[in-house]
Amino acid sequence: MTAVGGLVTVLTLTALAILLAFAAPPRYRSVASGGASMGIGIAGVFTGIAGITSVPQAVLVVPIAIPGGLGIDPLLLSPTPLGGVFCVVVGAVGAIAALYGIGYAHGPAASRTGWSAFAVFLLGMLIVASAGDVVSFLLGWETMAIASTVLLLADHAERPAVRTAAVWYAVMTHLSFLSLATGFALVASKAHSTTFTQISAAQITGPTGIAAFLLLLIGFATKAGLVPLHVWLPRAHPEAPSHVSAVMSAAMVKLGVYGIILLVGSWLPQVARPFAILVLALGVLSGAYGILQASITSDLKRLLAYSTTENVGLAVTAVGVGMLLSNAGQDAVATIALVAALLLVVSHAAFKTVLFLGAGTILHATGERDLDRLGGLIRSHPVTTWTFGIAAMGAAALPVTSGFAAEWTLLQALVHGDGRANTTLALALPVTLGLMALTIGLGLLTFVKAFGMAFLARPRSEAAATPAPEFTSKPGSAAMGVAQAIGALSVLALGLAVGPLATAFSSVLGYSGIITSELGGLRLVTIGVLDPYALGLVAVGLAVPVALLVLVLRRRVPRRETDLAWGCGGVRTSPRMEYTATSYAEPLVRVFGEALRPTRSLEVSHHAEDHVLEHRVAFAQEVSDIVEDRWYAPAAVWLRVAGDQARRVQNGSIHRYLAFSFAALVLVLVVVTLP
Amino acid sequence: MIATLLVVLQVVVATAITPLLIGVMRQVRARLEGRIGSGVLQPYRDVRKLLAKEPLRAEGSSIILVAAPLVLLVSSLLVVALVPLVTTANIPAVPNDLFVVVSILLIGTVALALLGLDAGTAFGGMGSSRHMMIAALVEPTVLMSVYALSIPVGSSTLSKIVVARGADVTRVVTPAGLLAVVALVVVVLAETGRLPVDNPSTHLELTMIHESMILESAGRDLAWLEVGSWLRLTALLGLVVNLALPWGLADSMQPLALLVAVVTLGVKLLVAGGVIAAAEVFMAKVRLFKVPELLAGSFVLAFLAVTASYLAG
Amino acid sequence: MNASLTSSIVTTAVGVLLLTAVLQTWRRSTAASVRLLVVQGLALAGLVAALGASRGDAQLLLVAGLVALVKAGLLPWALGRTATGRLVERDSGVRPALGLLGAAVLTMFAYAVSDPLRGGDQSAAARALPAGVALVLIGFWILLTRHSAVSQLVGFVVLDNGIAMVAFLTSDGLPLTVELGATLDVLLVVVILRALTTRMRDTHGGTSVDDLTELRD
Amino acid sequence: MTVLLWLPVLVPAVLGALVAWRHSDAYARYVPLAVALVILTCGVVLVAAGTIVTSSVLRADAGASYVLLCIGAVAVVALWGGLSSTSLGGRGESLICAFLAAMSLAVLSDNLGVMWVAIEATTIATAFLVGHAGTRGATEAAWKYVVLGSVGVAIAFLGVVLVYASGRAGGSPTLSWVALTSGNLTLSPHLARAGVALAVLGFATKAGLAPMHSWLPDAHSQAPAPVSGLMSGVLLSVAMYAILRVQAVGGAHIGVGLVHGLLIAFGLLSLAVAAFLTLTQRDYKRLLAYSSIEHMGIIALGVGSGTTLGLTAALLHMLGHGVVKAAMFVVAGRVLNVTGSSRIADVTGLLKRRPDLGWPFLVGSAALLGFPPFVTFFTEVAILVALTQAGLWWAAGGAALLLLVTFVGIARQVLGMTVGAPGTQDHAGDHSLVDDPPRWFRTAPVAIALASGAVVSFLALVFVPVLGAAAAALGVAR
Repeated sequence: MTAVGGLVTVLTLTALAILLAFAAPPRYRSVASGGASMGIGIAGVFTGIAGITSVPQAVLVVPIAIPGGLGIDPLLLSPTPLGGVFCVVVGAVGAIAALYGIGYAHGPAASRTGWSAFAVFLLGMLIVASAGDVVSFLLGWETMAIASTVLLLADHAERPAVRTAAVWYAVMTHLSFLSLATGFALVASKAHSTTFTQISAAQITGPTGIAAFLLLLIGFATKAGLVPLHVWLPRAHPEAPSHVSAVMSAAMVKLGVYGIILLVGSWLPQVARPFAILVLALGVLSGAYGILQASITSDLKRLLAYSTTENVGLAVTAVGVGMLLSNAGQDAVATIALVAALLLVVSHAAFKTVLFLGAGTILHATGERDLDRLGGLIRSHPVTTWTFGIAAMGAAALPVTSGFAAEWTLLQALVHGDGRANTTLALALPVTLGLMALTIGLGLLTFVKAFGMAFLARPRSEAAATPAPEFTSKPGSAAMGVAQAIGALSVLALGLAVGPLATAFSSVLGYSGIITSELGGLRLVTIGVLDPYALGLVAVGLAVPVALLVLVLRRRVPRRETDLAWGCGGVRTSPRMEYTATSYAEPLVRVFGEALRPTRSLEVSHHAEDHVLEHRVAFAQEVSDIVEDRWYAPAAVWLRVAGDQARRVQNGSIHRYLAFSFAALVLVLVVVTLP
Repeated sequence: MIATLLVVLQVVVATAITPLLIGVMRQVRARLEGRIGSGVLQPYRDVRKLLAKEPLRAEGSSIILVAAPLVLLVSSLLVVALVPLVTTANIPAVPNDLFVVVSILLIGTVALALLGLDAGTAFGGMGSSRHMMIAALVEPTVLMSVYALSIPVGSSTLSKIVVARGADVTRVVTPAGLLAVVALVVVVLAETGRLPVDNPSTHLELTMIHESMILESAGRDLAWLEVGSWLRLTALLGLVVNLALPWGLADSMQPLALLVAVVTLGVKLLVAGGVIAAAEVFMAKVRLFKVPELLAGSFVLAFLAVTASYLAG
Repeated sequence: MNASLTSSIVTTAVGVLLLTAVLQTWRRSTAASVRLLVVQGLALAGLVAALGASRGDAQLLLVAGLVALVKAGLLPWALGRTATGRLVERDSGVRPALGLLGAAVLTMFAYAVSDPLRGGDQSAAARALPAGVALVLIGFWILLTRHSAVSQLVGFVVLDNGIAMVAFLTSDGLPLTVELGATLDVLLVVVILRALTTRMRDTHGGTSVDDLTELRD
Repeated sequence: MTVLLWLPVLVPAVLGALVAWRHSDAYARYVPLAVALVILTCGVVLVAAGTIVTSSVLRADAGASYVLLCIGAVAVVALWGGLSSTSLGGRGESLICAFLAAMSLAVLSDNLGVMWVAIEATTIATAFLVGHAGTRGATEAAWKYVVLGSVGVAIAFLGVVLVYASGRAGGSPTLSWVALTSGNLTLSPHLARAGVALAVLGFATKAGLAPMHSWLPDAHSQAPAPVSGLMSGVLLSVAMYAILRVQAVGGAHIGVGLVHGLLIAFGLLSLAVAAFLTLTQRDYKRLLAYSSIEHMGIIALGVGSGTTLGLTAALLHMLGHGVVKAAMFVVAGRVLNVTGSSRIADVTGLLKRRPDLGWPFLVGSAALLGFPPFVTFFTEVAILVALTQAGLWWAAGGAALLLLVTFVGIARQVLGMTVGAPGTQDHAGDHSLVDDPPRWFRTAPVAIALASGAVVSFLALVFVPVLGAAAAALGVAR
């Protein structure tokens, strides 16, 4: 399939999905329209592959009503190799999420609007990834923005929290769009064209370039959910239907990274050079802040949302490291960093899809997404447990998942950057590594907490104790499990296939210093080898004698069941005594109290008879997002005050109105008198 | 092939020597505290005893109760296989890259933490939480030390680092190298649950970290856990001593070299273990929320090591 | 008609126009304001007639008649007519002194800004141009400072007189069709506003525009 | 062809007079729609013909034809949509006809004076339409509308007078636009400069540009829905068209810097007013009115950029905004009928309660906020590009910032109205008229309007030549 054929298929299938959403009988709507959406995703994957492999690029031109030649060119869809990578990511995530949605979507998410918006959402993202010019890029950007807002509102629109989330999301998205539009306007007017090739060829520099760079960076960073522009993420992701959250987090957010890579690599490379530290700082801070917030929250989907900020932060860190190294002339290592960025993008897409889908299943089964009220799902939901577990390993960057391979590559790039001749590198690389290591460490804790609290131990609430079954008789119910399984397998597969993957990415970036090693692992020339297969073989080799020993012992000494756990003696502890997600994170809140600023309240009420004996102790602790509290809340207040003050302009007095006109008249008279 | 055999040998030797190391450490401590002690071979007897006892399974626990100890054990064995203890040779495709080693250690860490959560007891969760917090905070120091050690060599592959240090004495005694090794020592203490971070011999649940996670395990489950944890100590301690004194490792199948290597390793390990045990006698466990300060201190050492390598190198 | 006579008539008419406008900022009685409008309309008609006579332009004389009819007749009549037949109300605007001061400042401003517009033309008509602009500004000023609906209408008519004056002084008026259309439009606007005033009395119980503050943000 | 020039003016005038005479007739209600269709047809034919047609004072070049088409299109949407919800009692219908005639005349006249007369006539025709309800609010709105509008337009008249006077220097004063822009005339520069500036200021009042916008929210919120739609959708654009004509006169003699400077200033100020007054807006009809101010500000910025791209985009924006806004006012009118309140707080859960109103309202709002595939998206991007092309990067940045604030206001209010649980019960049901037209007939105009707002973006084959010609006709010859 050529890229153009793929795009046309995508468009056709989008129309089909909308048609089916409206035409199919409600019982089969999800199967029909969701199936078509899955088709969109698959077509997107093929488009992406075609984009990666085809030389020269295929081009699809869509004329618009504004005459060409004036500065706005017709729409141009032509997936570049890099865009192709993101097409594949979007398509694959979309297909898996659509498959899951067939079984999962219920209520408003399974409505005509829900499924139509889902298809349009995928279409918008694919347009962005295959856009060859500014206007189609923005077109796709806004399409996915509005479709995802609709999807966000699809579930529980009655709840004010959802509406608030939607407004936050819409406003931040629009901030992103407007800064992109303005930034693009600057470069497009300089380049006298809106096509990306012309913009790259124009080699824009100077103040215009700097302004455009910063605006575009803000736009992309907002969409990518980087600190301090991340505030929409922890609100929007939890409230959206889970298969939509998966797509938003695993695919849409990545397009921000795509934009940043294009920005620094292709559109404004000269301008970007001095801003490498800025990009790096954005990435590193997002990583650390995101995972810190994720580690202390007990809302599973909020946790996943903050973890998205973390992972995107890591990818942007990789881009920043690449920029710094390339500024220092260390191009080989720089490319490894960029390859790491793409690996991080792909691996995060894989595991975060599964995690959100798993969270969806949990929500579906128990109606809870608060880890403090979950537990014990390993018994009723084995498929979800294992797929979530594998994905959580990916998120925690444990071998041999995709997350591990990606972070390993980034770490290699970091330690192989030569800081001896370059003070910037000598300072930036260790700091980056330190914060990144903290990020990795906290990530581990976060996902141990998420997995342990949701699936292990005993249920912490009635809802968790009596979950809905994993599979029901609803049409397409098995789709949920299948989608999760496919996702989890891909987390492992991407980890194992890191060699070919990295080779492909390096050729996308026009570099040949990475080769696939003998067993299919990743060999970074002069740097190091990561061979997951070999590692696996050794592990298996070591596990075999252990396993034999276990088999022998199992026969000789049988296991005995007991109904008591240790609680300072064999006491039957109530689930209320279990550790919860909140208590799990409590030490961290203390250690990072300076950064998190928790609000605590402790109320002690004493017995009436005795002032020493305590009757009741109430302790409350809340950790909110300080970026939001410190920056956004005042801005919101300011806007409200400004709005109230502005009303005085229109206070009903005709004299005031006439005075405005009069003032304008006097001013104009003065102006025309001036020579 | 030779490399594979060497690695197999290394695993066998390390596994065999580990209980002895633990026994020596306990014995040194006992003697210094004025007790007779149970003898240096007691750990071997403990393991044998545990393997013969029937394992229990508490209500509410899951497959994790069985799987986690095995995962810990295998991950520890894997680490032992990768770290240069007896030999600097390694299986060609298998990277004994320090980042990989650290990640494999983390698998064991995670397995333990999940085990702590599995039964749903208050103590298990508490231990798991503390364990993961320390693991998370140790991570920066670990990677930073690796970074510091890798700079002079230009590689994060452990065997290369050890060989390079062995080949050139001046590399060992650089300020950067020393700082990095000291930082690594703190890391090892934290990772293996030694004083002053954790007290391996405590019987008070509220102060436990490592022990509280394995409260539900019995019989062979407990045996795997104990051996797995011990092996971690062997591997990490062995790594530190080999980085500090990078001599005597074998790189071929010559019997003499092998013998020397095994003996050297034994001596280095037992001496180091003895020193640690002796030091622990004079040390109290610090409060949990003082641990981050300790780790921050070691992080700063490692960080200084890195910048020193760059700016001095 | 010789040039000096034309010139003096023009000057006089302009003077009367300006004077009446200034007086209107002073007087608070609406009835008096309307009477001043009649004077103003007549002065404007006189100005047009003088210009027409000096140019021997019959069309302009016709226009003068039209102006007299509309500006001195119909408009004041429409303004002065009330439901009860006679208009008795006093406007509470800004203090007369302030109103006069404003008018004076605006007149000076008009002279300052109109000077370049003359472009070196020294004829009486051109020299009178600033007065026209001043009339426009004073009309606006009356709109701004008066609180009764009818007074505002007066201000609007003054403003319109000013524009007409500028038109006649600078270019002997516009083409007849446009002139007719414009006059008709102004007349209709005043009639409509008058009708709205009546409705306002029904709905708001008065004709003070201060009561019109319900539509606000 | 010349008949096409007279039809849009005379047909509404004659039919309007007939309706005024026989307003009890049952067919009177349909007359304005018929008139609108006539105008639309004439516009389409003139645009398709693509030639300059002249007859007496009337003249249609590509620009005039295009705006005539806009008038027709918007009028069809507004009047068709308004058929089912509002009865104007005969007199209203005849006034609407007069209104349409005046707008057609303003667009088609070659003479600046006639154009001015026609624009002033729109004020007269709509005065009673605004005050149609006869309530306190309607009276107040009508008063403010007429006073502020007339005063503004009077200033424009002063400008026209000065432009005419400036021609005396060359010996032959004229108001013919063709003559004024032909370049054969010599105008006195000072007078021309003052005249052009004042004319722009005056027409900007009618175009609803800040700071002369004050009448707009009152008038648009009090007028019956179809009238609001017409005023917001095209009347503002017709005034903008007048500014374009004046701009061309200025361009031929004194340069366009002054006009463009004024338009940029007015445009940014309009965006600011719209931005901050939508933030805490409590009335949804006023919300739509402020959105009109915002869009006129955008158009002013497009024209003020002085680039062909900006002008083209502004012209396209006129059509896109007009059609969508007309539909929005129609929907808002129906919402008012259903809920009995124009307060935003009183309208909740429209999507659940009345999906037939909630969806168009939501979709229309998206179009007004500039989301694709609606044409407003393309034009807003193009205008930003045009501004930076002209070196007005600060204006582009300011506009983007203000658009964001506007977005906050409108998005919050519209989401609050449409999504969520329906809070209160319906006020009194839909005040449908006795001879209730079929359902499709009611929903069709809004659907067609919103669909065309989207489809227009991609009709390159049709619109590229049309817009090119219109921009060439209305642009400043260089």
